[in-house]
Amino acid sequence: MKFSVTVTLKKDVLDPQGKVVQNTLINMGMSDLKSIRQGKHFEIDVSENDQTVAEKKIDEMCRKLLVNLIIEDYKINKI
Amino acid sequence: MKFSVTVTLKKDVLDPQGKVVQNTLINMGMSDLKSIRQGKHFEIDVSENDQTVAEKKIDEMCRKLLVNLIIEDYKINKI
Amino acid sequence: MIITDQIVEKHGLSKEEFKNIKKLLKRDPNLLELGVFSAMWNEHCSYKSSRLHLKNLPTKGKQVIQGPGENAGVIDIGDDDAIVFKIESHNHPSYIEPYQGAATGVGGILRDVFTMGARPIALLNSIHFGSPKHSKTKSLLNGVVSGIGGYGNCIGIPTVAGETKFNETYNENILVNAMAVGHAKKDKIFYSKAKGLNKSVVYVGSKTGRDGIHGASMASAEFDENSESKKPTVQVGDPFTEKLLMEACLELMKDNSIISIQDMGAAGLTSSSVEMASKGGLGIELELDKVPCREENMSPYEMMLSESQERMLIILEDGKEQNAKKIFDKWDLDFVVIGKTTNTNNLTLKYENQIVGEIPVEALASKAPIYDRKWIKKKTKKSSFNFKKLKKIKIEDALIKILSSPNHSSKNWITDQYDQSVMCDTVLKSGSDAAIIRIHNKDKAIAVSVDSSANYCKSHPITGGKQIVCENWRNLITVGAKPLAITNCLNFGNPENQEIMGEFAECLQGIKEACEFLNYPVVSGNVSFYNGTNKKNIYPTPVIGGVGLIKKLSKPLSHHFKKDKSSLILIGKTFGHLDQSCFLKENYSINEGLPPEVNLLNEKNNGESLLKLINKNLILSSHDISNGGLITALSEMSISSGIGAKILKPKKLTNLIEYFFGEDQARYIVEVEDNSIGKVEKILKENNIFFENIGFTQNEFLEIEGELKISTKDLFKINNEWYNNY
Amino acid sequence: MKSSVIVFPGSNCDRDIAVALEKMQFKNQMVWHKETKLPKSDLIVVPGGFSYGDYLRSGAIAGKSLIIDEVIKAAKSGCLILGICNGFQILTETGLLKGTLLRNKNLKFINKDVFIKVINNETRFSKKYKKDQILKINIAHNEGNFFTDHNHLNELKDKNLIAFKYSDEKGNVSENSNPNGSLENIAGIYNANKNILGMMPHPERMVDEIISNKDGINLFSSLLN
Ligand SMILES: Nc1ncnc2c1ncn2[C@@H]1O[C@H](COP(=O)(O)OP(=O)(O)O)[C@@H](O)[C@H]1O
Ligand SMILES: [Mg+2]
Repeated sequence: MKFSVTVTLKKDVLDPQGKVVQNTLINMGMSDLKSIRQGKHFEIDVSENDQTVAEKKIDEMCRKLLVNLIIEDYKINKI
Repeated sequence: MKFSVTVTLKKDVLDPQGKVVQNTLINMGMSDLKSIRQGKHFEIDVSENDQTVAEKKIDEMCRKLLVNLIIEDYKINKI
Repeated sequence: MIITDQIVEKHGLSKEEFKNIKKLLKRDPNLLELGVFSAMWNEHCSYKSSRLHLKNLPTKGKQVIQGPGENAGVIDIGDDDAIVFKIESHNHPSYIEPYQGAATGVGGILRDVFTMGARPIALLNSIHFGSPKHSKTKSLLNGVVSGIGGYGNCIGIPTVAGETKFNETYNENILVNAMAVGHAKKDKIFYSKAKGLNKSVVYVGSKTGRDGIHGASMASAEFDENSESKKPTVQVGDPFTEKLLMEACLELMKDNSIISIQDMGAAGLTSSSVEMASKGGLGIELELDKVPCREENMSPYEMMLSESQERMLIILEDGKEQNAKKIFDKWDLDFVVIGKTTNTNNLTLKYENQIVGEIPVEALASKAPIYDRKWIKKKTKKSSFNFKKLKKIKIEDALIKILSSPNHSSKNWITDQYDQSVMCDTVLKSGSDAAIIRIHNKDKAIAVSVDSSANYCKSHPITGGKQIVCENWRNLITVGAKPLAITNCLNFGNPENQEIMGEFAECLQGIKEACEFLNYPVVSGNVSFYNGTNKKNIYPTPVIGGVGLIKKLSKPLSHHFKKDKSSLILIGKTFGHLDQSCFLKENYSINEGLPPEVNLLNEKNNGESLLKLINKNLILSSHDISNGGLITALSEMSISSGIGAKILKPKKLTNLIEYFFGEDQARYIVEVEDNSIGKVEKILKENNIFFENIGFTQNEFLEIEGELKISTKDLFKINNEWYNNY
Repeated sequence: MKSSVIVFPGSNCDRDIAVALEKMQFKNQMVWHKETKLPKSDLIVVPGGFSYGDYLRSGAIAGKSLIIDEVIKAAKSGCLILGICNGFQILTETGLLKGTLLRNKNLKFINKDVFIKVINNETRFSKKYKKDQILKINIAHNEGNFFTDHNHLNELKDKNLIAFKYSDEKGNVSENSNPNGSLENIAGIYNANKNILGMMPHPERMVDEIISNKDGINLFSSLLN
């Protein structure tokens, strides 16, 4: 069963990368750009057929390793 | 109008980061994990109301800066 | 809004302190003002518990240009060169979020140094973790090391030395101290003191966000179960912006635009503006609408208390704004005039054309509380075990135990993650007693080292305090530098506890005595109290960062053996002091008794005499003897060079364990070319130095006559495994 | 010989390379990334060190700066271009060199003196070295793991475009002597015309006996004549 996990910085946390990318895009002439924030994306495949159980496992991976809960939020989606 | 962009390494490109994460998770006891690949995620807000036009602009940002087309694939989604 | 007791408490202020605030204001503060008071009056900014003791430290000397009280200390290294340096703690944030906590710690200390007009040339760190067996230690170690590297590598300043220790006492409260060293021209030092009326107060650097609001008060509170909920106060570092800020500031400093400059560190805009005004005896008025903000709808309270990183406040000479703005534009940084100096002696905060806060500057600065906290003398305890009755152990087994232990294993796993060579002036990298950094374009250099000894300080704070200063001094001497001055980071537990306050007072007493005797003044420093959880306090851990001068640089002296068949001389007397030694700790888990005695007279005499020998080019390599004693020091000399040594048994009948593992102070091992030995002995005798000829170097094997024979390759392996297997 | 060093926001080995060039008697100029014209130069150096913080991908943002168009033009007209570390990453981002540099295999920043072997010693950059000469040279990077596709790899081999490979002290090229996971231990490559060299190791750090060794000197002296 495959899932995607999206990890984003919490709202008030500084995103130095996003900031630089945003400035660069605007300098390149993309003046319609209002904001851009950068995060992480994982594609995870687990050998588990029960979706609830699988999601629980993914959730555990997120909390234990993939996500820094202090500054990041995450979302899990089945794909 | 808001979009998300997911950037992933092409299949035949080695993903050292994903590999280390995978090994770590397996060492942590997540034995059901079949594979994990890591990519980037962007949340982009543009001041453009026509979705087709907006998507075109996002696509341009991807090709011109956000994505290294030699090694990466990308997907754009409206959010 | 009515200020309730609860709100006051949330701001970390006592009832007494709140009363005092009302008296100073002659009215009730509003919330913004309360926030400003809490930021300035907390332990971190006000030094309210430590100030009385810090006053006793020696801070003067011919070499001192600026002692404590500025962003960093400044010393004279001859010609028109000055060295600017300071150490600072970032303990609590690093425990909560190790990567960002450590990274922003490095960023903060760098700003302290380049604020004064110095280009940073070296970074050091002292990091202390809990037991390796503790569940959190591994990820904390990983996070802290990559955070330190992440920031220093990106900004391009070499991280060249440090210390890494493990001890259960830090299980719930790690220590992350970062030190930065910079080089400036003597007549181009910048200070924070404001001068002149109606001068522009300029905000430069990153935008202000909601990060770290109340970070400074967090650093002044003990951890408890609720610490997790304090998490959002963690800041994210942006080394790229800091690099731009550094270059822009150094560029602006080339002419005479700046009257005064101050980085926004703990308590951000509040402490920087108050500090400038208070030092200048002026008032300052800020229009908060103008503060560049990262988030929408930020309140004046949030702006004043935000601890967003990579920001500075500058007071400019009249008419220099335009030119200055050009420089900051070039570096893509915000540059906004947000206020002016006034003659009101008040901190005046305006927002949307109204005065939203007004506080006498002195109420925030000189009238902040000072406490003469009660303290009690340490009850020291002699050891209770009988050494003779301990299970016998072979020298080889004991040595292996020490060299493979987390605390004594090679730190290559760490230092390989730091760029040590960028700037191309690193003459001696980490791995030796001290690092050597050349002054750019000159043939002189400085040596730097950081040191601490928490076990010694715990068991006998006065001796411990003396010992760390001496060890630091020795570490500079062994690489051929004349020690000039120190900075110190005082990591202690809860100062409201009389025993802890006693540890503080007595450690400081020791530091003071040693610094005075060695003419090794303190020019900057930092105090971090409340290190501990729920009444469990860490061992007292003062950290000393020293800087020494090498006047004429040649090939660097290091502790690597240089060749075989040279003679080895042990300088200083060996008594075989084992209490508090790492021999007992690693082999028997015994941690008892008093640390070795520190004899300042011997320290000074031995050190200065060795320096004479080094300056006469009579020494091939040298190493101080510290933790682990003589045989550990010899092993380190072998491991780093691949050259062995043959050591004779001591002539007088002594216990070999005591002789080889004792931690007596003021000792060095030096390697001397055979044909210089006469000259060396003569000089040592002339100076009344006790010394022994203990053997000679040889190929491949470290050997004690009839007791031990082990190849340098094996030693290397033993010493390099732990981190890689952890 | 005239050289130009491009300076990006966040470059931090720009001074180091300038010092080395001047020591080797190049007439050097620093060129700010916002410039739209290059001074006349025989050699253009894109230096090491975290341009734009290495945010997004290392070298990606610098690859979009104004001056880069000029660098590309100069390269096409045969000017010598040297990209060191971050400079190598930037050159791959601009397409002047093919391939890319991924995260180090161990996911950690690596700073060490390593050994590299001179594979091609017949270029403007390397003719003062001997073939298969072993150099001890400093690396300092997070993303030095060279990767490219089959075709390019074959081209590199067929046309002798591999400049250096990581090796051990004796010149053995193996997994054990590969610090960062690079494909076939590749530490530096040329373009097809051999007027562009990209390399992860830092030759500018190896020109001063007191600091390190002089193994980098011959790269600069090769360029001089
Ligand atoms: N965190 C660190 N960062 C940089 N260098 C370190 C670190 N930890 C240890 N080192 C280096 O490892 C070597 C050994 O450290 P240590 O045993 O504390 O030395 P000493 O006993 O001479 O003070 C020193 O050169 C020191 O600079
Ligand atoms: Mg030492």
